[in-house]
Amino acid sequence: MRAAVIVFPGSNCDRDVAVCLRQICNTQPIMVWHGEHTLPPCDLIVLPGGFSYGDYLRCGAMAANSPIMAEVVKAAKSGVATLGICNGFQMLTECGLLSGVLMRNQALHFVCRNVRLQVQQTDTPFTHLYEKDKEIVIPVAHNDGNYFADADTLQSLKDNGQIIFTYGEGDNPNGSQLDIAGVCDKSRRIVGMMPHPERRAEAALGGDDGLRLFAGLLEAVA
Amino acid sequence: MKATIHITLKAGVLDPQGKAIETALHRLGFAQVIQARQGKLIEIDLDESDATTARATLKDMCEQMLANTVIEDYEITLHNDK
Amino acid sequence: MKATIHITLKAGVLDPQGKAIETALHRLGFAQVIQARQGKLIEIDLDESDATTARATLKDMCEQMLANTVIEDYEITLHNDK
Amino acid sequence: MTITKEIVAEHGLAPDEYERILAAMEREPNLTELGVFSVMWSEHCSYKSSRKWLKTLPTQGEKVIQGPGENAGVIDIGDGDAAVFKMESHNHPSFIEPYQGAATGVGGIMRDVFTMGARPVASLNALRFGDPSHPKTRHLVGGVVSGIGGYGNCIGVPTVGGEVNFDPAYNGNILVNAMCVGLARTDKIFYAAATGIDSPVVYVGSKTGRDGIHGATMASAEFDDASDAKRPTVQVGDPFTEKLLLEACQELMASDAIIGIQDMGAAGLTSSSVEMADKGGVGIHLNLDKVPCREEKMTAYEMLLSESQERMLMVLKVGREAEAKLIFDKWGLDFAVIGNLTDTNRMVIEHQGAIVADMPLSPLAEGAPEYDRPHTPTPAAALFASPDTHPHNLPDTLLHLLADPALASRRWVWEQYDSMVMGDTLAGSGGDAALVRVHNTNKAIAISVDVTPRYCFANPIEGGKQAVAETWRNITATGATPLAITNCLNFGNPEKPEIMGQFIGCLEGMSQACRALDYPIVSGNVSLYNETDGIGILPTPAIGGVGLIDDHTKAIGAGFTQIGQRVYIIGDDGTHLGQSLYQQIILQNKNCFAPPCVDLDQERQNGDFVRQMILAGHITAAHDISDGGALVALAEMCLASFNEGNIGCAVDIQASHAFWFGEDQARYIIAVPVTPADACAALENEAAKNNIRLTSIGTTQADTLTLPDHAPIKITHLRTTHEAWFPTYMEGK
Ligand SMILES: Nc1ncnc2c1ncn2[C@@H]1O[C@H](COP(=O)(O)OP(=O)(O)O)[C@@H](O)[C@H]1O
Ligand SMILES: [Mg+2]
Repeated sequence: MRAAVIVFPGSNCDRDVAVCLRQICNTQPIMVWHGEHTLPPCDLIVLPGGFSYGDYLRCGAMAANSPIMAEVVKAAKSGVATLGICNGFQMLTECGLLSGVLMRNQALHFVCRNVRLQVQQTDTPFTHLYEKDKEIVIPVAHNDGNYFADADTLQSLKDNGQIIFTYGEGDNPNGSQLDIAGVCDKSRRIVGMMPHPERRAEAALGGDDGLRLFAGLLEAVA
Repeated sequence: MKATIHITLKAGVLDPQGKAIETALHRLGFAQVIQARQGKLIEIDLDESDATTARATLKDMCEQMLANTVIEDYEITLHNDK
Repeated sequence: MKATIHITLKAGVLDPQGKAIETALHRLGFAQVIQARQGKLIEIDLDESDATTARATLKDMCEQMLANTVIEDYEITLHNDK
Repeated sequence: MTITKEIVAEHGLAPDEYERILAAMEREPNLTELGVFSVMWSEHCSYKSSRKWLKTLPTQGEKVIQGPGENAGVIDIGDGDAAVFKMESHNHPSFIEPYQGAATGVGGIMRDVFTMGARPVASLNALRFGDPSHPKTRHLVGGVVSGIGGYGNCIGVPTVGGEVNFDPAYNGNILVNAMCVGLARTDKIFYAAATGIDSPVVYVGSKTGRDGIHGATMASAEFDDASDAKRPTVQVGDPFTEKLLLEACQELMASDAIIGIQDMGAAGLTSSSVEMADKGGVGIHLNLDKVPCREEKMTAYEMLLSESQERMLMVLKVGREAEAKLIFDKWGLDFAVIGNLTDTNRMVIEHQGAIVADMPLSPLAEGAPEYDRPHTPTPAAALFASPDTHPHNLPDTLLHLLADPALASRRWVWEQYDSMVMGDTLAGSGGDAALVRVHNTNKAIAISVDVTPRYCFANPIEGGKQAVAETWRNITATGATPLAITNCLNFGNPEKPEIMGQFIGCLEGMSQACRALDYPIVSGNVSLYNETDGIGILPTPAIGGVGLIDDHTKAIGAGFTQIGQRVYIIGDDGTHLGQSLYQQIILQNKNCFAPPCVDLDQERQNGDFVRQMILAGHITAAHDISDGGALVALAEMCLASFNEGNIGCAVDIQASHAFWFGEDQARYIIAVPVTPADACAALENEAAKNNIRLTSIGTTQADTLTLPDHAPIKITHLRTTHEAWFPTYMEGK
């Protein structure tokens, strides 16, 4: 699997996700600077977490306008698997690849902790190694992860099985509607999620619930 | 030309910050507060003296980046230089 | 009574958000932008029909909570109900 | 403009200090020069009250690469790796504007660390607030915590630990101490010294504004007739720019273009250029017309004294400017050659075609005043005679203590910090020391920040010893070897002999402990005059300790991992209730009694034993006994049990309140597997051989903590009790 990680000024989980991808793919992913105008050929695009542009204005808004994002949108629409983690999820909604928006957390605080997640859909290249409805544990770390969409959008997400991760019962850290932690587009090849799978990818960091997502991608898209 | 842009959440969109302000004001004893909403204020100095061009440019900025038009409305006010 | 409150950074205080917006606008090709500053916009619905009282109450709110007067200025505008 | 007595006083300079300036200058200084002297000779920059005593601290050791005197201390952690760390205060700004004050405190200490070529890998903080019921406290806690998180989370350095305390003594003076630890290669450490006549002096980072120009309200008003509104002295932090500055500096540091580098912290351009030139034994010429400014018509005075954040000063090798500029351009940061080194040993400042300052360097730096202020030792406090005649119900007492602001869980605080970014945090907040892996290796560094101000107040020497010993114990309890410390010495007004006595006493205690534990001091910071309306803070010498474990898989935590394991106390029985939380909270006795003594030989002996046994794999959980005593420590081990499981303990000994709540030092609680069958016997033998006191107190069990003759306490109940106070308080309920 050839993976490309897009690096924005202010990204800070780019290395973390690269470490995880290298472990899975046995090669270093391609790190692509936001100012580039071309995207190297790849099977997976990752928009990493962090504070692109300091999260100023709106999280992900300025990153979504970076030169490279036009290429990312094109590639994603042509079927290249695309994963937005945390700040990356915010970018995917900002550039319209995913519906909804991520508002300020209900408690108005940054929150960093492990959360329980339900894997709602296992028929995506991202989630096929998980067992449906079984709880996994993955950390979150964000200020703006409160998923919001209008009623029609929510209904269509439900109808099309696009809500792929939800927070476990009683463990919603941000006030997200329907406990949404991650969604995909209709093609099921573009995924945005607030939890950080790369932070739960080895025993020393508490387990490998996150690693399975990348392992699944390796099988599905390589 | 100077401009002020108000960016506000569309009606019906969740406003956690506004809600929090409302609750905090009530807690401080400001019972008269019926509702509070929070938006953004962006002030821009533009090297452009024609109002029509300025307004069109600012509209572009809002559409492209300053506002997320899925959830936000924007309103541009121009101020003439003194 | 409805009110709009503008909260802006005092002159001379660093505005990282404004600066980042400015840079991003330049990158998008809006070379005309000389400066951008970001502030907050708070809209409050007040159960109060007397303008003088309303203004005094809003001022209290700003001083006590809405603005951080060490680094921010505020400006209150009242709108009559239609 | 002639310099009047009033102007001298406005600049915080004493009349005799002004005489020294006249002698050094051999003429009357102009206002700009006076401004430069005033900041360089301020307590903050010159350490004039403390320098004499700081020199007595032990700073040497086998692992020390760089002791005090640079931006941060550096120690060798093997394999060509170095740990670079320092702690600093941002007390006053945080009281005025808690969010920005704390944020810029974090930003400042990170710059100190990455200036030296290190990548910051961990951030910690030590916070003291006033009484929770004081009207300002809640607002200050909220602002400080979100400011620390706001900066650290954005720049992407995990915040892995710290401490939060409340005491009315801090009502008017909160303490915000931030510590940063970075990692570097031992052959790629960068220093501040500037050498090479004609080498270019380069300014990088953010633009200069009129931020934090203090002590000079009058003077600057005269200089700048354009300004109307009163200028705020609070600086706003920009973590996004600092992240770019960090990456750009790291990129440039990979080359060999840099001769010296120094962040612009307190007293900005002035102190950074004076320090660089003075350390290199050269002169410096700056042209202020080249300084990137964010405001118009800035005067030389303002540019020299501005404390705008996210800026650095570098001296490059001649001819390397262009390649360096490319890097800073890429990251969108200002880059300007603003001067060069000279052979004059003077600082010469040019602005708008005129020389606006021309001053000899050495009086500004090592020639600054140094005082031996009068001091009186703190009188000995009486021993507390425990009124243990009517013992309270043990479980109730425990629950009461765990629910008190002094001991309640700090989860509300630490969950607002990103503790996991960078992917190497093996243990964050909630245990004894934090453990951060050295990327791509099996090694981990262990870090802990501690001090018990009430002990320091009652007995500065014992308190100083205890602060050092507690970090040492916390690090030891993970299995790591403590290597060196940094410190942040927060005290009241040094012009009062009793405050100076506290200062000297604490330093004396710290020194004794550092020597006994082979635990040198490699960096630090002093914050004096923490006093409002004549009320000083408790003496608060915060200590930040750093240790190393070669194989992190051998490290253990404080939480119980399995049921059926034997639980022991290592060290003597608890006896000492003076200054304990039991005395203060349960007995409601706030009198100032003597704190526990620290027997440093016993510390060393017990700690070395615990560490050996952990590394040999005999111990599965360890926690030191500190605030609250043994029963609180035991409860904390239940609360921290593996994966937030609910592993409790069946206590099988009967003991007094002093045993359970005494805060005697040099003690730990450990858990030991009972299989193989002779594991416990082996450990007991080993302890006997080493002359270590070991007391078996119980066995781990599922779900409850039970004390003989008392109803069991459910761990879930213990947890709700422990977790409740902070969030409830912060919601203002
Ligand atoms: N309490 C202390 N113990 C040891 N060293 C100290 C102490 N206080 C200050 N120092 C050392 O003195 C030097 C100057 O400190 P400081 O002015 O705080 O540094 P900076 O200029 O980076 O802010 C530093 O090298 C620091 O490590
Ligand atoms: Mg420094």
